[in-house]
Amino acid sequence: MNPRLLFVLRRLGLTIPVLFVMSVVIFLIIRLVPGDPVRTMLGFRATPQSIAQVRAQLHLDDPLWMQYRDWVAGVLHGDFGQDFVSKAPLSELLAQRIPVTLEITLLSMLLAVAVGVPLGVRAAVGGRWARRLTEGFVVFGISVPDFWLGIMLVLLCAGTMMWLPPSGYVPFLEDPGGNLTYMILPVLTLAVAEAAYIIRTTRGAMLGVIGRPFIVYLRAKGTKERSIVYRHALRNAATPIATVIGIQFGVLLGGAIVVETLFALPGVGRLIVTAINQRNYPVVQAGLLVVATLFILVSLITDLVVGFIDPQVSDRGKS
Amino acid sequence: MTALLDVRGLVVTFPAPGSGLRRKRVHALSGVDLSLRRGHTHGLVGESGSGKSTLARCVLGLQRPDDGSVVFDGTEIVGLRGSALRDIRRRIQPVFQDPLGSLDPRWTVGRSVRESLDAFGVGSPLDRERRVRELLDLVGLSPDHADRHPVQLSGGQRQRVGIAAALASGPDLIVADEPVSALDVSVQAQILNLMARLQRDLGVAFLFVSHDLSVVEHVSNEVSVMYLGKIVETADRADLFAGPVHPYTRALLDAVPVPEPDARLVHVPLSGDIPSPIDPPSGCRFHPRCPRRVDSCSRELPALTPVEALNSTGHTPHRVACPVVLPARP
Amino acid sequence: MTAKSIPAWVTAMVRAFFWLPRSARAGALILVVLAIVTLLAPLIAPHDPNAIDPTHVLAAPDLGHPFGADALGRDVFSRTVYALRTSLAIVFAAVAVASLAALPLGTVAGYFGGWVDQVISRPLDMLLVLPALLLAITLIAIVGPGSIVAALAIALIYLPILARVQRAASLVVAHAGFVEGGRARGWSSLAVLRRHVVPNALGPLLVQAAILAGFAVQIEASLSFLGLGTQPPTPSLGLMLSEGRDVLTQAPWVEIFPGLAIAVIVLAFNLLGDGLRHRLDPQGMVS
Amino acid sequence: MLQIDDVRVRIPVTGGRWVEAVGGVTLSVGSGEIVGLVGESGCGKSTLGGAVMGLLPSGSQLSGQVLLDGRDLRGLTAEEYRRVRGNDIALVSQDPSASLDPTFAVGAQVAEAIRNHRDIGRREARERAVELLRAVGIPDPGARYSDPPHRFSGGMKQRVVIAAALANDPSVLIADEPTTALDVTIQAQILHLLRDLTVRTGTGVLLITHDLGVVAQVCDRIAVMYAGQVVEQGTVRDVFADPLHPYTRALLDSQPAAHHQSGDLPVILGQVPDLTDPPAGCRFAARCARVHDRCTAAPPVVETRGGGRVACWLHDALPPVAQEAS
Repeated sequence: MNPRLLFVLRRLGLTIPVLFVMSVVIFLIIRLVPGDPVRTMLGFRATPQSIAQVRAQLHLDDPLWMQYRDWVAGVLHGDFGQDFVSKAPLSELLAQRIPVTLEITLLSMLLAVAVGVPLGVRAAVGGRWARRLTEGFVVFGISVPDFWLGIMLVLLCAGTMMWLPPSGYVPFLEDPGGNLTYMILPVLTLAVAEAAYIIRTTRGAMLGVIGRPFIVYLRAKGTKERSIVYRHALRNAATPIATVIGIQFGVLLGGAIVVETLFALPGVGRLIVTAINQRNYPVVQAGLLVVATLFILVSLITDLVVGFIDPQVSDRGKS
Repeated sequence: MTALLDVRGLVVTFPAPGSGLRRKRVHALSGVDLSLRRGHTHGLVGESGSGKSTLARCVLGLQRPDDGSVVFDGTEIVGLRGSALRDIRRRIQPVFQDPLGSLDPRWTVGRSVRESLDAFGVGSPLDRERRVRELLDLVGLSPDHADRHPVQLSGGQRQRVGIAAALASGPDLIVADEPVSALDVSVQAQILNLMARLQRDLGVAFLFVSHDLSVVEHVSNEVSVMYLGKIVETADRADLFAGPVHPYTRALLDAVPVPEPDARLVHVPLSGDIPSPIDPPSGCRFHPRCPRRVDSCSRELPALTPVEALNSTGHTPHRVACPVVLPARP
Repeated sequence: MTAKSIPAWVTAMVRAFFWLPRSARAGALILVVLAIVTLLAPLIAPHDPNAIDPTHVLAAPDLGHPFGADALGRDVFSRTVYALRTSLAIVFAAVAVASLAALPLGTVAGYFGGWVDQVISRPLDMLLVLPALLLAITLIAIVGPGSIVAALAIALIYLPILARVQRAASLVVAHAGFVEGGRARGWSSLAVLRRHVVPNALGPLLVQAAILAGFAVQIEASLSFLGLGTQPPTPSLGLMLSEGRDVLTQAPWVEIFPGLAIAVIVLAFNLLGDGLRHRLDPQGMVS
Repeated sequence: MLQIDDVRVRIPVTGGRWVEAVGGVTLSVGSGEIVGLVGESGCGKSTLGGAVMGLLPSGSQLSGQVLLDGRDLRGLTAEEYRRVRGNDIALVSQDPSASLDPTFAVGAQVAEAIRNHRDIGRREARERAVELLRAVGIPDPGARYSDPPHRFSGGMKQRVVIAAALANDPSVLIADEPTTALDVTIQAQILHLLRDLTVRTGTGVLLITHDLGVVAQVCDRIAVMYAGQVVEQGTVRDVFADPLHPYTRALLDSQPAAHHQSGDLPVILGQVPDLTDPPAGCRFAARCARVHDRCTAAPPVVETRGGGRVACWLHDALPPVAQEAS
């Protein structure tokens, strides 16, 4: 069989047990809460009747495997259960929330990659000033906590850039311009640290590749420096860069939780935090499931991309 | 005289790199017999994938074979554990290829040389210190080398330390895996001389693994040639180099660039690549590259057979695993 | 005035300090100062961190209140000092627990390989399936918020990362000649692990732990900021930032100083980690 | 044709010090000729190769002349030198696995060597690359064109490297330990291939190696390097039959193959001098069995039979080499 196709199939096959274990862990959350989760959810005023009613509603009295089966079956049909507080179906809630989180994370990642990769390359092959400046930016981006950077940006806006809204949200389809304006600060907040990591990784990977013997051999063939840097070295450095982008996507999803809270954006992250504080377990589960699945999909895509860039990876079948 | 070391039918496989459910296996050794007499040096030559290093590791008890036996001085060492294994290890010691990698960079030379003395609890700490100085002197280093670290020594000095460490427990057999291939020719000569002297003075036997035929020819009493997990020919050193029989041995000897311009390479070199030990060829492992193959070579795995007619001098019978080149059996 | 009057550990520390590259010395120095500040917090903080003072509500920085005062008139400097103490304690506990667990797991997985490796590494890899902060939040969702839970959550995030680094390092050392040599010289596998593998494989773990310690401060602050970490009234950097948001425009000092404190700690750990990386991880096993 | 005249290379090391890796080497490689440059590790043989290729470590200082077909390469700009590399002088280096870009198809790496110097289309370059792969003995080159390097064995990879190096019919090929990483039977194949191809095209080869056996087998002439200097050169036949320099003799004697029976090998005692501060006189003097008073001064370079040269006081009765050697 074609080794690349085999690689794709094998990597897809590896994702299934991961999804399974992840879903089991998230499913178990509500069952692992110390004491009776229903009592915790309803508070101390709960009557035995209401407790029994909720237990029945959540099927907590069924055998565990049956509960899991029903939950997964529901999720696969788009039924995530009900919001415990508002009684609204969770699928609608998630349909509103997911695009917001996706928009922030994807925009931040795009910005970080667009800035980080070229700067990282310059930092590796450029002169002393290129190196100093990028190093300074990397130290800044990595040291400064994202939410504090967000707060400082808000402070700056309040002082000088009054036209930027400090918080709020409109859906893209209602008002594209307004939507993007609301996105500027949150995206910037997340992208700075991201860009710093990508610069650092790109620089390190490029330096590693440029020290390898095949670069000398390319020079000995008379290959132009530009081609050595951008065609050969960058392609070889792409594996660690793509891997870091994949891992950092997880960091972004975490950062989105904080940034959504900070800028009052109605995303999945804020949904989860609010739900934890309300002990609204069905919502916590649905939110975590969505974010974890997103992350697993991103990891899958990164690995596939790496496999296609570097034939050694796809041939070996090891990630 | 009985053999000090007797290896019979040794088979070793390990999982091929990579992952997956039906992982292939590397066939490192596929039934190997070898014997080594007390105080002799047995040279083991072969190219990559021949399994010569795996055989060395089995003898050292560092690799557990899938099948076969390794008898050392009458004791089966396959499957030994605990104190019985330690007793044997005291008598079989290794010298490795990379003299830097075989010494712990954080330890002083003295501590490395003392390592087996510490393990076996030989003598008092003061005795051990004295023994370390003796050993260093024996391999041509000065006592103050004991306080240095490996990075402060040259390649040749490090290998001397490696040899001193191997000698510390007073072994009967030293298994030397490519001990001089990381060294320059002039340093290599010093180490080979040292090993020859130690053998004369201490009567220690060597299993000498190398890819370099010239070195093996220089040091060995008997030589075995390996190809893809099998020994194809075993003989006294002089017999083997003067009258190689197996087509692979002949090709290998022909391929060695000798430093004599008058003996320029005129033979057509052996064609083709060495096959991977993951999927070794059926029948005789060498048949796809063999200039003398016949139809049956791809089906039958030839056994190592003694050839009385070829045994000119030594006590070791000349044995060859190739039915094509052998005279028909009576 | 003889050398004997100086305790051995002091000279060892000084030697270690000068063994570091120059930039890492800065990081080490900052951390030593911060450690002293937090240990001596009651002596250094001019006020009780929780003392409410209605006369100083949102007071701007001055000599009595170098970092100003917050919405309840509490001294921001004193609160920052005590919050550092909380944060560093949580971080230290988290990284120590994770490293101590990762050391044996990673060493054994890397050295023995095969099924031992699978049994140890596969479950740990599963922990990496959730993004770090999400993993912490999942744990908090189960157990409920608090400082100890935050520390445990951070340890849980770091365990697979540190174990992976230790595994890689011990895998490399396991193939060195002197490790096989140690066994051939008559030592048991366990003794070889202790004598050769652990001492030679420890570097990358230390580097990774130093770098992760910096980010642990950020994670702890994020959790507290979300109300999922340290609970009031215990002073905590994240909590202070969360509380100060409502008064951001009137009293920015309430936000600026705790945030700077976080940035400085992360920076210090990063400098130290990078310096250690140069010295202890020449093969670049820490990513 | 390559002419190296009194080339010195100094490489910066830590502490503001310099290593004189190459200390005044004069050497030439004629068309269709294979010249073996032998020496032990650290003797500067690879650095000399780097000096010819214009690929020395940054900060290195180079003096003397490197003439390629009468043109001094030292004055070239970076872009001019790039046009020479891979076109007029090519390189085959030690480890074929490390010489090829692991993410590119092998055929594309050969085609790249062509397109770096010739303005031809992709398709034409591909066709030419397939031909080259066939010429170096890659079976089924059309199909294997698109395979990445790791699907080839070490010997096959070295064949690919040779194909790329010879793609533009260079005047001179620098082969730096081209078979050291290979097994003996594969080494024999590669040496045969190298000799056949270069003799046919008239490409001169500077074969850098530590293995006197390899030199004896394939080279026409030999130059022996010690501590940055060529101590002896001449035809392979002359030098092997009657080495004049004590170092050459010691090197040949310490070859195990030269002693078919056991017994101690002659050794060279002592250590190579520290090249951050090379000794003033003969650099081999401290280890030489035949050292005497005059060796503290730099030895004369004298001409031996058959156009060879040796730098040793033992032979100062021979005629000195003219300063303007051509």
